[in-house]
Amino acid sequence: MIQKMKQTAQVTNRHRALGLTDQDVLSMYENMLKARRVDERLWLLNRAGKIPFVVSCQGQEAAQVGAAFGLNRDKDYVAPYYRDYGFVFAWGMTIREMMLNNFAKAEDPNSGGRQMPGHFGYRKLRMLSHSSPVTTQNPHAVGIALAAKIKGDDIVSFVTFGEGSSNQGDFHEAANFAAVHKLPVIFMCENNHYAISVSLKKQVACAHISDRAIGYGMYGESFDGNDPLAAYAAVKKAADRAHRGEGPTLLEANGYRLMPHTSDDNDMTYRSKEEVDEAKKHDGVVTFAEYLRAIHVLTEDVEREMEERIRKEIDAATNDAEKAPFAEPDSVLHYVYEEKN
Amino acid sequence: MIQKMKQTAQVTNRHRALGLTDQDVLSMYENMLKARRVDERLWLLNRAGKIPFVVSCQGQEAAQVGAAFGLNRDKDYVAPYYRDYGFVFAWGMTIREMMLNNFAKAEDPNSGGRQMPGHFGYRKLRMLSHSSPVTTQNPHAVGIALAAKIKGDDIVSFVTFGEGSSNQGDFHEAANFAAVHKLPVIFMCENNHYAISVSLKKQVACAHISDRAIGYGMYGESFDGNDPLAAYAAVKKAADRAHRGEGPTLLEANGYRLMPHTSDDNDMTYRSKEEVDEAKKHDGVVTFAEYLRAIHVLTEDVEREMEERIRKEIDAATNDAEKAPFAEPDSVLHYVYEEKN
Amino acid sequence: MSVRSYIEAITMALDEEMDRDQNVFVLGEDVGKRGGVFQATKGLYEKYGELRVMDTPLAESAIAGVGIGASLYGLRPVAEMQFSDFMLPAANQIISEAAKMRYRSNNDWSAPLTIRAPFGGGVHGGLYHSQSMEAIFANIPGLKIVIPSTPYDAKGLLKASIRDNDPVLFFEHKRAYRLLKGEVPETDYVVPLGKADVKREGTDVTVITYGLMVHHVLNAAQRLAEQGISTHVLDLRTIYPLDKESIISAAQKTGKVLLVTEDTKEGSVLSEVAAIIAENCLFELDAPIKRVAAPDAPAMPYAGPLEQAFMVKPEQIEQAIQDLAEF
Amino acid sequence: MSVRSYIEAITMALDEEMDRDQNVFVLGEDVGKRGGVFQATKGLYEKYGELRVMDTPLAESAIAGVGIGASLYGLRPVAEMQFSDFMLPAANQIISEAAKMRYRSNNDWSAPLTIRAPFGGGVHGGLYHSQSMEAIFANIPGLKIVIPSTPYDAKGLLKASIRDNDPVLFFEHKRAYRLLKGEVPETDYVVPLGKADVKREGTDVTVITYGLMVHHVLNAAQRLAEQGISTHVLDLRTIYPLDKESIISAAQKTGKVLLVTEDTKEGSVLSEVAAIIAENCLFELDAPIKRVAAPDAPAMPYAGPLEQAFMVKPEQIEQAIQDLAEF
Ligand SMILES: Cc1ncc(C[n+]2csc(CCOP(=O)(O)OP(=O)(O)O)c2C)c(N)n1
Ligand SMILES: Cc1ncc(C[n+]2csc(CCOP(=O)(O)OP(=O)(O)O)c2C)c(N)n1
Ligand SMILES: [Mg+2]
Ligand SMILES: [Mg+2]
Repeated sequence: MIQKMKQTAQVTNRHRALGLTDQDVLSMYENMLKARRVDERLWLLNRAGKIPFVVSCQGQEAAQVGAAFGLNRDKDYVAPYYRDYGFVFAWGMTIREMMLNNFAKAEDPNSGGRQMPGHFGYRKLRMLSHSSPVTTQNPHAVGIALAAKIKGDDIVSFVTFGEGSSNQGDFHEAANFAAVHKLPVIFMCENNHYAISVSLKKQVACAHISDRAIGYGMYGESFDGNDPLAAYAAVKKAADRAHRGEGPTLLEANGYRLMPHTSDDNDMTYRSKEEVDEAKKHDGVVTFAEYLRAIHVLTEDVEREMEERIRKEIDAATNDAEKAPFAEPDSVLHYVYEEKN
Repeated sequence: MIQKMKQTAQVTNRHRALGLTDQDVLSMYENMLKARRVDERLWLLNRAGKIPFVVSCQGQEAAQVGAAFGLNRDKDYVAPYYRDYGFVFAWGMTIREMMLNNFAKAEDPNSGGRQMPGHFGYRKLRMLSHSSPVTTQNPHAVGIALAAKIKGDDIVSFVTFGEGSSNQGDFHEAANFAAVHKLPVIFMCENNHYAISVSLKKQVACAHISDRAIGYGMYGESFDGNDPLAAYAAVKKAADRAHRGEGPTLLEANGYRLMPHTSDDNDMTYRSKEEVDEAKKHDGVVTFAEYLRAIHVLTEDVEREMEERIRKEIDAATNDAEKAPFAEPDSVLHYVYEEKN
Repeated sequence: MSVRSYIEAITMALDEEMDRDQNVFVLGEDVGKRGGVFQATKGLYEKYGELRVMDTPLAESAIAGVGIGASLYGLRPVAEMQFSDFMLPAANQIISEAAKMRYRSNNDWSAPLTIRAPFGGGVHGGLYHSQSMEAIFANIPGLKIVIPSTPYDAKGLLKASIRDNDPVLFFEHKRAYRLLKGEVPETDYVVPLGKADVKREGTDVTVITYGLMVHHVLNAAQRLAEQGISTHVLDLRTIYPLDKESIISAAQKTGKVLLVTEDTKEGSVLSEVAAIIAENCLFELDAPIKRVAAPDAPAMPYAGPLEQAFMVKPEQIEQAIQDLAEF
Repeated sequence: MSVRSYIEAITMALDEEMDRDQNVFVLGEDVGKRGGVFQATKGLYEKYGELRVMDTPLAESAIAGVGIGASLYGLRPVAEMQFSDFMLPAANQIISEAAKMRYRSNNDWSAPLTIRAPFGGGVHGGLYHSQSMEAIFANIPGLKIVIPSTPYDAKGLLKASIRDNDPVLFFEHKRAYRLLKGEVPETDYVVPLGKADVKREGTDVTVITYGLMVHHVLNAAQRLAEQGISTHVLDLRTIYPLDKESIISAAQKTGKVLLVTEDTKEGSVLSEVAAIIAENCLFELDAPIKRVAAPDAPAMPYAGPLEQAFMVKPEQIEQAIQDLAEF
């Protein structure tokens, strides 16, 4: 079920109690907006024939950004999946890097244009390399946590994946391994209610993906995926548990995929416009802005400047990325194995 | 935890309320005893150098036989795993067939001596062919149920596996598939607290394997694996649910592996004799006999005759199987593909 | 008879077999309402209903394993793997289970399951939507692996695969889906499994290949004919187990053999073809057995120029034939 | 220097590497208290503790995948697959993940993971405890596959594998574990990956092989020497990617080549060896490239006589060498 943010006539400050400053929540919002505006631009570029493919984050920015803020961005290891534009921005990737990724240029830090867009990976940021076969990243995240435990390092390993993907064997094996060894892993399922065309009820028969936690003997929780504060609180709590040695947590960000699966998809063949329109009412980017406006943190000026800043950055990045060179054709032969010299 | 059968000074009849006659429970016991006595003989044959390998059912007969009685033995499809000696006897395999299997002779109906002992499979009995990689049978059982649904046949598909094996991806994928499509499958985990040398707490962090049911949105239940009546009741209930269209059930038979993993194993390298001795006190073959004696269903005469009958059958079967020919060496080239003629 | 695309031929085959035999059903990711991400099952959901055109959870091992189970019950499942790259979670079910079912049960059980999977590159798919996966499976007795190169063969081979009483991996070239068009009879016909097909008769150089490469090779042969080079083209069609006789006689035909695959070179299906020739008709060769294949790197990158650099190009094939002719 | 069994050499290598580098650790099923079902990790649990000699849940994809993750963190995991037959649930992690990690991240990440797995037949293991699995993986760029044939090589190659900065599949012949004994230095040495090794010099016939078959071939060569037949024996040692140069020069050495594997024939690693020779030194051959291998059936049955019938037998090898010598 799509949850909606509770709205009362008199909006109260919800972030202070979570230990977040006004600056924090503005920064959260800016990352969400960045992801949204970049995503929108990518669709335009795709429709204009400038990039062959888009995979979209729209509808999931709130959970992604909230989650990033709940982690230690200087220490923790993360394995974001292909929709995590909001997450990787909040984690330190620049818009320019993102555009290089989408234009598949040599300078793309994720894969130098080797992988499809959204297949993140950035060692400098302790961000694992993502591949296309879904859920393979889950055991990797567990391995990071295990390695940290062996080395005695106090870090958290964070991984995301879709609800359809939670049906892969690797989800199960990774969750169980982490639980048995009480490893500091946070599994966050971004339940957007669709796996391409297949709706939630044809993927799982449980109410929430987080219901699976009990079967692993770990803690589980579902939160409103449209609310970055809920995401922040849930991830923060899970990270605290991990640091205290209480093991892994399985979270579900309950949300909705606002766009087609990718630019190759036509979602109107399997869901209705009404359904999508209804979901848009709960769009986290919109509702969080409303909250910030209601509590006077997002003033008209701040908002205009923010939009402006982002637009300029996207323009410049797009321009840069479009002009940037592809990797040399011969480079396809490189880095199959370590190259010693 | 190893559960024990509740024993009261005044033993009351527990099977009548389950709809089982005295004849039924005697037959249950006879199947349990058959499995136990055959197993014991196999170890002797192994130690005498007559058969290279034994995989043992000891400690699990009660759950196995009780489960078989809870199903429709004329219609249902079953996918028993390698320890299910009790199950397959109750399902209609003869001691002679079992001995042919253990001696790997041509007449072995399971595989003609191609597979290791305990790798059951018997089309005539609607018993699927079992392989060594654990838990691969779970999706097969789901496929049987799906096929029956497509064909409109009202049957139940029953599958067993160990608790260690419940950590394989195939367990997860099969359970989820069955739940989403509300298929008539009974998954029965025979939790014997060890996967070779690895104890339960290093395999899973949940209390019972059946706790995993909720994550699939299916019904789950754990029962005392030493009590055939508990097994019968749980499986019968699950079968009734399946017939009513209520979908799959995940059961845990909570028991203990009394012998080493196989004849190649030395369990004293990883568990203590005390632990095994303690478990033996709850041995279902012993405790069920006590129950039957206490309610005067298993009289001394009946018991002696039963033991005698089984011993004779085992003697004859062993003799037969030992003398029976192996398959022709050239036969290794056959049945890779369908052979038309 | 009408002109159909390769993917239309696939859909026709599915439709005809489902119509003909109630036991045939389709399962996979997005095969239902969506008609498949490539539209191979388009219209079937509407026609046969959701039980026989089943959207499964996102779990390939279950798709294969549940398919195997259903096949044991007597059905003829056609499982779709959305991309062949995503078959690997099902490798254990395919190799340990489907392939060994008949053998291990001493002919008691069999698994008449067909697994369809789009493979191959040239579609901006990047590393994980472009691979040729056949070599991984082309060493597993009990499996049959089929790769059609034309719409006609696609229909006939798929129908034969579905009717076969053993498991078949059926790889469809995703670039061929809409690129290749050809005559496809509306009638019920099958193309036999296990038989290679001479797609062009020639006398100077023999090219042995399969999949989309057949198309490139035939184009090259056409161009080379104008220069007086006569190319003999053998399309393997079933790439496991191989049709040894046809391979040997094709090699003997010209004494000069070029093998072409878009898969990476080392350990590809062509290695076995070379081995068969080297074992059986070595002295009838007038030139080394040459291979044209992708480089030994994991898979083709996404960026356009890198993808191009990685792929086997028609000119490479043409050049290799020419070199052999002149050898 | 002392005489050690093949499995003792494995244990020595693990022990030395764990001692030398705190980042090396072992994970797998029953590797801890039990010391492994074959006792390859015997004593390590006691010496290094349960965090570095970790009993994992029964889940091979997790063993490989968690191993990969740990390797990304900078550790050097040595994962044990209890039998190579049971690696298949991990096929996706091995092929899609480990093998492609460096390439897909454009050299940003790498996965220095070693996966050990006992393989091979002749131990009453039946279909699923006897297989040779290497051909499935011997076409995956990014992977290295190592198969030692002697205790000396086993130790040196395993140490080299653990120190290698890319993923290595390390197959150990389970029949060799206690059958083969040989001199193994107590000192720290490595045997380089990627290099085949001439195990016997000869002039009449070249045999190229690997694993336990090396032992059988050397015995055959010994016996044939008495009849005046001189056999050149090349042990591949790394079976992917192959050492092309050594293969070519070994083939050229005698002009008569026999390839031996205990794997089933079609699509085995030897196909590529044959293809390399047929592509590079065809005209230096005086005989067809012959192969001795197991029949193209799923795997060896359990029953003694069937197992015997399935396995490659020393006499077959001897006969094949003799035939080639007389060719
Ligand atoms: C193993 C595997 N199978 C199939 C695919 C093709 N595929 C890509 S995304 C996708 C749906 C994923 O759904 P979900 O997990 O819910 O994530 P979402 O895309 O909705 O965020 C599928 C089937 C894949 N990438 N990997
Ligand atoms: C995929 C796979 N991995 C490993 C093995 C080796 N193995 C055989 S039985 C076993 C333990 C099984 O434990 P459990 O599932 O608890 O069943 P039990 O034997 O205790 O009844 C293992 C690891 C196997 N058969 N298959
Ligand atoms: Mg989704
Ligand atoms: Mg167990």
